[in-house]
Amino acid sequence: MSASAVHSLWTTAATDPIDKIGAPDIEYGQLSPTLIVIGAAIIGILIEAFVPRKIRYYAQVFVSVVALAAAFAAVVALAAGGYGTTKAGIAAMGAIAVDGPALFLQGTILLAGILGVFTFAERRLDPAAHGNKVDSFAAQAASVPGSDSEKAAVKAGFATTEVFPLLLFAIGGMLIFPAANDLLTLFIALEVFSLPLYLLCAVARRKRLMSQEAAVKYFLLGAFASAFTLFGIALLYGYAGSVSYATIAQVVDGTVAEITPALAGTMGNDALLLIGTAMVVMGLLFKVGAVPFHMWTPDVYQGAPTPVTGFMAAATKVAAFGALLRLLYVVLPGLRWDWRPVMWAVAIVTMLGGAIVAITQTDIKRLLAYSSIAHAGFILAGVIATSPDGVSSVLFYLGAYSFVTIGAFAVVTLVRDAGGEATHLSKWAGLGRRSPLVAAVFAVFLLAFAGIPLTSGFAGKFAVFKAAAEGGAGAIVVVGVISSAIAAFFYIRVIVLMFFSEPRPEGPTVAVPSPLTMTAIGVGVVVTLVLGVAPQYFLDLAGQAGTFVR
Amino acid sequence: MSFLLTATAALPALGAIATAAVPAAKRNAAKWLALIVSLATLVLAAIVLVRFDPGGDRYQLTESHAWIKDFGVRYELGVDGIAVALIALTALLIPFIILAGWHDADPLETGNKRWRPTQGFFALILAVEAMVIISFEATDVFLFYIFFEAMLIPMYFLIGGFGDRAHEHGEEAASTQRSYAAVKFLLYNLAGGLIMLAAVIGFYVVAGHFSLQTIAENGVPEMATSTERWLFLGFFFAFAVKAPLWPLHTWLPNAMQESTAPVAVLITAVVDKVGTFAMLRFCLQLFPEASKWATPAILVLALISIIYGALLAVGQRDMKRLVAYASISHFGFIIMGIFAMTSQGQSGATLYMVNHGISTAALMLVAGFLISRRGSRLIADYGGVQKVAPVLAGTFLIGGLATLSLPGLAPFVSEFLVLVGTFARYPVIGIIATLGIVLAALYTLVLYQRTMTGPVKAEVEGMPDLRVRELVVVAPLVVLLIFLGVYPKPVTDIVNPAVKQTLSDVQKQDPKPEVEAAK
Amino acid sequence: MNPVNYLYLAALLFTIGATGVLIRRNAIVVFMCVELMLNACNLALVAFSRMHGNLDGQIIAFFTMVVAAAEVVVGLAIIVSLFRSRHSASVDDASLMKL
Amino acid sequence: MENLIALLVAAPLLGAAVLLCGGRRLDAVGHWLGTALAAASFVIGVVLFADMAGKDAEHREIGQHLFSWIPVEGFQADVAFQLDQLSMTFVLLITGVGSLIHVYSIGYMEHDERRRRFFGYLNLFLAAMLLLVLADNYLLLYVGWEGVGLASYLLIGFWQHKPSAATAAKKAFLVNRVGDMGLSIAIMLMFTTFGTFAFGPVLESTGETSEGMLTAIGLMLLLAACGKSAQVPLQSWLGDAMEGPTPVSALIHAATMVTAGVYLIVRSGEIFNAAPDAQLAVTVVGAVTLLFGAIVGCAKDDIKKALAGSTMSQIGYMILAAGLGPIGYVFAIMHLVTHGFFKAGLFLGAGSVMHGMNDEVDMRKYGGLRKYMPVTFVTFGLGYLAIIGFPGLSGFFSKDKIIEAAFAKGGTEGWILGGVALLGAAITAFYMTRVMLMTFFGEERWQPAPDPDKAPSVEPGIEVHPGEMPHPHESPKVMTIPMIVLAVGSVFGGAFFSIGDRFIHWLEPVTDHAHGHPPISALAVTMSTVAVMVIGVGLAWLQYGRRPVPVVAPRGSLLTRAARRDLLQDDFNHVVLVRGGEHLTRSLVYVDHTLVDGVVNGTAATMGGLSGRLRRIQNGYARSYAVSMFGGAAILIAATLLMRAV
Repeated sequence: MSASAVHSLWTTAATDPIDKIGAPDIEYGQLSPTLIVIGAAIIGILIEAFVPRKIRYYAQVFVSVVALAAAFAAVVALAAGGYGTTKAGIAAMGAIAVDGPALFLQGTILLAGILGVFTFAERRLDPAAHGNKVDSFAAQAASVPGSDSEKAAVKAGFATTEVFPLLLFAIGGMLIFPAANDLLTLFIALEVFSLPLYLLCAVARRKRLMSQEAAVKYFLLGAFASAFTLFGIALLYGYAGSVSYATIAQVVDGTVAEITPALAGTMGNDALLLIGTAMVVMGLLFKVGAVPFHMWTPDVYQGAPTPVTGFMAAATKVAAFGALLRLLYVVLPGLRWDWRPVMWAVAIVTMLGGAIVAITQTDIKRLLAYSSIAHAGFILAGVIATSPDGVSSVLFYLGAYSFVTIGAFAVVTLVRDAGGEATHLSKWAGLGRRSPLVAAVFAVFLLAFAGIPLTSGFAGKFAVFKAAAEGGAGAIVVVGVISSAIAAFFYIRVIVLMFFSEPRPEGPTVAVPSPLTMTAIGVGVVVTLVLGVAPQYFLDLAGQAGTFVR
Repeated sequence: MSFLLTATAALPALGAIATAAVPAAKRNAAKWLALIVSLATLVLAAIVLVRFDPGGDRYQLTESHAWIKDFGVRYELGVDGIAVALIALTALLIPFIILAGWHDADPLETGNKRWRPTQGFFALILAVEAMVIISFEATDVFLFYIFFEAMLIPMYFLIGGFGDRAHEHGEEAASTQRSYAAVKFLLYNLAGGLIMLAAVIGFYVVAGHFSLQTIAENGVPEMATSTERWLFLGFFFAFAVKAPLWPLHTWLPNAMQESTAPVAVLITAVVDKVGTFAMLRFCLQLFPEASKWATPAILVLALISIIYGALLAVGQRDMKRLVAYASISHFGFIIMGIFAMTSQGQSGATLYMVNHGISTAALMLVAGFLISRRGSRLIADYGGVQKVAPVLAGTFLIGGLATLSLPGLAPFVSEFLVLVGTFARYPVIGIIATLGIVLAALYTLVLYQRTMTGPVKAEVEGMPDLRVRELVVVAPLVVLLIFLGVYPKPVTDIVNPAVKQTLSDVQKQDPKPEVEAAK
Repeated sequence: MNPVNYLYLAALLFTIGATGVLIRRNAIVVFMCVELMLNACNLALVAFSRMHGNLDGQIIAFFTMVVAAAEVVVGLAIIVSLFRSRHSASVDDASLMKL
Repeated sequence: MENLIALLVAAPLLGAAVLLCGGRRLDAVGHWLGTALAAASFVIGVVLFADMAGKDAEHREIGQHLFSWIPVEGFQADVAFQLDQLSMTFVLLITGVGSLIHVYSIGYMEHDERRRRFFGYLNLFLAAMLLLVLADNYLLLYVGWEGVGLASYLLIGFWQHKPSAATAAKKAFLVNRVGDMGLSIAIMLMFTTFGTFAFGPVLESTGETSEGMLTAIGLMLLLAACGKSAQVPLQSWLGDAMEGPTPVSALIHAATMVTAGVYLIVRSGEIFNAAPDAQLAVTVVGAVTLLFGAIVGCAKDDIKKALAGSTMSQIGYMILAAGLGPIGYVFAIMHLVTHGFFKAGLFLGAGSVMHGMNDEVDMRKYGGLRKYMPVTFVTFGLGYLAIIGFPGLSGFFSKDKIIEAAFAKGGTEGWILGGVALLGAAITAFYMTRVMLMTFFGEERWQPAPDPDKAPSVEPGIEVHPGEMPHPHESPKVMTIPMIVLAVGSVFGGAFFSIGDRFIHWLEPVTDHAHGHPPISALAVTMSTVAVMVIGVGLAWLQYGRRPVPVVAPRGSLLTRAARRDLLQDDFNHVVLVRGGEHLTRSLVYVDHTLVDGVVNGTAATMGGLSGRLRRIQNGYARSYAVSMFGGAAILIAATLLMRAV
C-alpha cells in the first residue's frame, strides 16, 4: 500500500462512521518472525503461571529455542522468498519495513538470541545448591540478597525462569527496532526491548548488589535517553506533521504531495528538524554506546549477569545500529551534509575514547565493555560512508562482531573462583598454563576484537574502513587504524597475562560447561574463523541486503 | 595451473597443526614430526627452485583463484627470482632452526599434562614458516598483507613463551623481560601493519584491485602524486619496522636478546626478510614514482642504520644484542642496495638477504650453543673458550668472519655489490657506507677476542665442544657460506632477471661508466 | 493564543525534568523527573497534533502514557529491590562500580 | 701450462683445508704435509718459470680463466689468473722463501701441541698471497688481499692465550681493514669509471679518463698499500705483530703481506704514471716511512721489534721507488726480492737466537753469542751485510739503484728524496750494526729466564725452567739449513740480478723501464751510499762496540724515548681513535636506550596516563553519567545547528 495512505490504521479511522471501521490489513507472513517470538514470550508467561516448577526450566528453554529457531527459519524463508530484495516492502500499514537490512539484522539477532538462550540455560558452572542445579540467575529476584527468604528460595530450588520470556520479549523488540518504519514504532520497539533488559540486569545470582546497581543505572539513564528520543520524535512530528519515515523524508526533500498551511509553517522551521534529528539520534547513540553517551556501558556490562551482558552487548548493538542506519539512510539522506560532520566527530571520539580508556582497565568485563565502545566507533565509520557499501559493511561487521562478543562473554562465565566468576584480570594470570584450550579460544576472540587477519574482526574492519575510504572519509580510516593500534595493546595485555605470566596458586578454576555453553563458544569460534578466512559468501549476503526500502 | 606453491606453504601449516596435536607425553615424536615436515618442505622448495625458469615469465608457477570478491581480493600466488631465492632460504633454514632448538622447549616441570610447550614451540615455528613462505609467494597485495600481519602472532608466542633457560636475573625477571620484548615486538609491528592497512585500503580505493599480476600486465594504476606518496609511506613504514630501519629498530635487540637463539635466527634471518623483500616487490612496483621521490631520505636512513647499528654493536655487553645490532647494520646495507636503484645494488640486496640469513644463522646458533653451555649471554662471562672447545670457537670465528663479510665467504659478494651499486649513483653515501666494513671487523673481532681468546676462565673450564647434533646444524651452514662466497652464480642467475624487471618498473637505468659515457 | 507557547512550555517542562534528573539523589524522584520529561513530550506532541490538524500526535501521546506506565512497573520494581537490599534509594550510594 | 696456475694456489689451499679440518689424527704428519704442499707449489712455480723463460719477452704472459664469479647486470667479476713476469717473480719469492720458512718452522714449533694448525695457517697464508699476485682483476686481488689479512690475523694471534697476542692480531686486522677500505673504494671508482676492474682493460684505458679520477684511484690504492705494507700512517700494527711466532714474522716481513702493497702499486703502474700527484704522494709516504722505520729501529731493544723497524724502512724504500714511476718500478721489485732473502734470513736468525736464549728477546740481555751459535752468527751476519748495502751483496745493488732513481726524479724533489734515501741508508747501517754488536759481540749479559707466569710473552713452544741461566746452543739442522740457503740468496741475489741488467730486462715488458739520469753521476751516488753506510757503522761501533752495553736501557734522549714508543703513533691512535670510539659508542648506547627507545615508551606512557585520567570520569555516579549525556546532547544539537549555520 502506498505511503500516502500510511497511518489510516490510527488516524483516518476516527473520521469514518462508527459502523464501518476498516479492519487493518496485516501481512502476517512478513511479520511472522516477530509474531512468533512475541507469541512464544506470551506462552512463556503462561508457562510461568501454570506449569509446575520442576519442569518450568525445561519448558521455557524448549519454547524459547523452538520459537527462536522457527523465527529464524521464517526469516530465512522470507529472505529466500525475495522479500529482502525484489519483494521488499512496507508492512503493517506502513509501521514496519520488511527489506534486506531488516531481515539480515533480524536473522543476526535471532541467532545471537539462540546462543543467548544457551548461555542463559547453562546450569553446570555454579556448584549445585542443595542438590538443585543452578544457573547464573537469582533463585528469587525479589528476595534481599543474603536474607532468610533468599536462603529459603535457594533451598526450595526456585529459579528465575522468567528470564526466558523476558529475553524473548527483548528479542521481539529488537526484531522490530531495525525494521521500524515510523518514529512511533521505533519508540515502542525501543521500550519493548529495553524494559526486559533492565530487569534481566537486576537478577544476577552472585554479586546481586552490583547487579541491581547496574539495573538502576541502566534503567534511569535508559529512560532519560528515551525521553530525549521521544522529545526528538515530537519535534520531528512537529516539523513534518507525520511520524512516517517516508513522509518525513519527502518533507525534508521538499517533495511532499500536498502542503497544508500548517505544514508550510513548520517546514520552514529547520530548528525543529535539526534539533529533533539530533535528539532522536542521541537516543540511538545511547543504545549503541557511543561517546559521550557510553558511560552506562562499563557499569552495566560489569554488573549484569554475564550471559545477559553477552546477549545485550551483541544484540542491542545490532538492533540499535540497524535503527540508526534506517533513520539516517531513509529519513535523513537529504540532511546528510548536516549530520555527517557531527557523526564524524562522534565516531572519532568514540574510537579513541573507547580504546584509550580500556588500556587501564583491570576487570575483564569492563575491558570488553570499553572495547565494545571502540567497536561502536568503528561501525560508525561505516555508517558515515552513506553508500550501499557502507550499509553492507556495517551489516557484515555487526554479524561478525555479535558472535565474537557472545563467545567471549561465554568464556568469561567459565573462569570462576569461590566468589563466582573471577573477572579481575589479575586472576587470569597463567590461565594458558592451567587450561590452554580455554585460553586459546579466548585468545582467538581477543585477536578477532583486535582485528588480526584471518579472523572475522579483520574482515569486518577492512569492510567498514574500505567503505569509509570510498566515501571520502580517509581521516576516519587513519584515526581508525591508530585507535586499533591502541586497542591492540590491551587485547595483547590479556594474552600476555594468560600465557606468559606465572599462574597464581589461589587462581581461579575453569568450570567444565554443559554442551549449551560449549555450543555458544564453539559457534563463536567457528564463525570468527570462517568469516575471517572465507567471508565472501556472507559479504554477498550483506551486499544483497544493502538497500533500504523507502 | 599447478598447486606447487600452495603445497609448499600448506605443508608446514598442516605440519604445525599435526605437531600441536601430539600428546604431551610424546614430546620427541613432535620434534621428529616437525623436523620431517620441515625437510619435506625443503624438498618442495627445491622442486620450486628447479621448476623455476630464470629466463621465463616474470611470475611463474602462478595460481589464481577468486577469494573475496567484495574486497577485490584474489588468492594469487606466483614467484619471481627474488621470491624463489628467499623461499629456498626459508625452507633451508627452518630444519636447522628446529634442530638447533631441539631441547629449547623441553618443559621444566612435566607434571602438568595439559601444558605442552614443546609441541607448541615446534608447531609455532612451522606456522611461521608457512606464513613466511606464502607471503613470499603472494602476488596479491591483500593476501600478502594478511599473512604479513598474521605472522606476528606465532612469532609473538615464540618470543614471549620461550626464552633462554638460564638468565642472569633469574626466571621471574626473565619472564617479565620476555613478555616485554614480545609485546614490544608485537606492538611495533602491529602499529606498522595497521598504518599499512590504511594504505592498503587507500590503494584499493585508487586501483580497485590488488593483483600484482594484473599490474605487471596493465601497468600501475593512475594516481595523484600526493596520493601515491602517502600510500608509499604507509607501505614503507610497515616494512621499515619489520626490516628494521633506524629509528624503528629498537624492538629487534630486545626480541633477539630475550628469545632463544633459534627463534632469534627465525626473527632476523627469516621473518625480517619479508620486510626487505616487500620493499623490493611492493614499494617499488606499486609506487615507482614515490619510491624515487623518497629515495634520498631512505638512503640516508639506511646509511644511519649501517653506521649506527655497527657502533652500537661495538658497545654491547650481551652477545645476542650485539648480533641484533649487527643485523640492523646489515639491514641498512640491504635497504641501501634496494633503493640505490641499480642492478648491482638490487641483486646485491637480494643476495644479501640470502647470505645474511645464512651467516647470522651460523653466528647466532653457535652463540646459542655457547650460551646454553655457560648459561649467560654476557660477553664478559667468557674467555679462552678456544682452548677448551676449538671446533666451537672455529665455527664461531667463521660465522663472525662472514658477518664482517670477509672475501671468500658469501656475504662479501652481496655487500660489495650493494656498495658498488650504491656508489655508482651516490658516491658519497657509498664511501661513507664502506666505513661499515671497518666497524664490522671491529665488533666481530672484539667479540671473538673477548669470548674465545685469552686465558681460560674458570667457568669455561671443561666446557664440552660441539656435539654431533650441533655440528650437523653448523657444518652445512659453513659449507654453504664458503660455497656461495666462491660460486654465487647459481643465485645471481636466478635473481638477475627479476631485478631487471623491478628496475624497469621504476624506469631506472644503470649509470653508464664514465669511459663508455664519453664514447 | 500562539501554539508556539505550548512548545515553549513543553521545552521548559522537559528542561526542568532533565535538571531534576541531574540534581536529585533519590531514585524515585529522579524517576519522577523522567516521567515529567515524558509528559513534556506529550504536551509537545498534542500541541503539534493540534497545529497540523491530524491525530497522530495525540495517538502517540496515549502510547507514551502506556510506555510510561510500563516504565513505572519495571522501574519501581528495580528501585524497590535496590532499596530493600541497601536500605537507601539514593542513586549516589549505588556506585560500587566505577573507573 | 696455463692450467698449472690454479694449482699454484690450490696446493697450499688444499693443505690449509686438510690440516684445519683434519683433526687430531693429522697431528703427527701435519707439518710434513704442509711443508710438502708449499714445496709442491714452489716446484710448480719453477716449472712455470722454466716454461716462461723459454718464450720470448712478448709472449711470456699467460692466463687462466676458471669461472665467472659474480655475474650481475653490467658487473663482471671472474675468477681468472694472470701470470706474467711480475707475478712470476712474486710466485717464486713467496713459494720459495715460504717453503724455507715452513721447513724452519718444523723445528721451531716442534714442541707446540697446535703445530698442525700452525702449518694450516701458514699454507693459508701462502695461498692467499699467491691468489693476490696471480689475480687478473682487482676484485680477485682483493680476495687475496683480505685473505692475507685473515691469515696474518690467525698467525699473529696464534698464541691466543696471550691477551697481548690476541690484541695484536685484532689490531693488525683492523688497521688492514682501513687500508682495504681504500682498495674497495678504488675498485668502485674503477667500476664507475671504466665499467670494469680487470687489470687489462683498466690499465689500457687510463688515457680515456680525467687525471683527477686517476689521482683519486691512485690515492685510494696508496691507502690500501699503506695498510698492507705498514707504511705511515697505517704502520702501527707491524710492531705488535711481533707477538706472533718468529717464523710468522719472517713470512710476513719477507715473502708475503708487506710486499703486497708494493706489488699493488707496481701492478697499477699505468694509473700512477698518469697521475703525478698520486705518484708524489707515494714517494712522500715511502720517504717518511723510510725514516720513521729507521728511527724506530734504532731505539728498540727487542731484537724482533728492531728488525720490524728495519722492514718498515726497507718497504719504505720500495714504495719510494714505486712512486718514482718507470725509473723505479723494477728496482722496487728487485729490492723487494733481495729484501725477501736477507730479511727472512735475519728473522730466522733472530728466531734461532731466541730459541737458544730461552726465548729472550731483549738484545741487552744477549751479547757474545757468536761463539755459541756460529751458523746463526754467520748467516745473520751475511744478512746484516746485505741489508746495510755492503758492496757486492744483494742489498747493495738494489738499494743503490733506488737511491740513484730517487735522485733521478729530478728537481728539488729529486734532491730531497735522494737525500732522505741516503740518510736512511746511514741509519740502516747504524741500527743493524747495533743489533749485530749487541747480539753477537761484547760481553755476555745473559739473565736468568723469567717466570712464564709473570711474563706471559714466553713462547710455549720452548720449555723454560724459571730462574735457570740460558745455555745458548746452535739450532737443529732443520732450522739452520733454511737460514743458510737464505744467506746464500742474500749474498748473490743482487749481483745475479744486476749483472747485465738481467732483472730489468726480465720485468721491462710488464712494468716498462726508463733509465733514470741522476743529476750527479751514478758513481758518485754509489760512492756516497757506501760512505754513509760506513759512517753509520762507525757511529754504531762507537756507541755499542767500544763501550759496554748497559743491561738496563738508559733513559735516553727525547727522540729515543719517542722512538721506543713507535714515535708516539700508538699513543695518538689510542687517545684519538680508541678512547674517542669508546666514548662515542657508549654515548650512542645511551642515546639508543633513552632517546630512540624513550620516544616509543614515552608515547606508551602518555597513553597510559591519559587513560588513567580519562577513566576517572567514570566515577560511578549515575547522575554524572546523566550530565555527560545531557552535555553530549547539547553539543550534538549545537553542532547540528552550527553545521547548518555555516
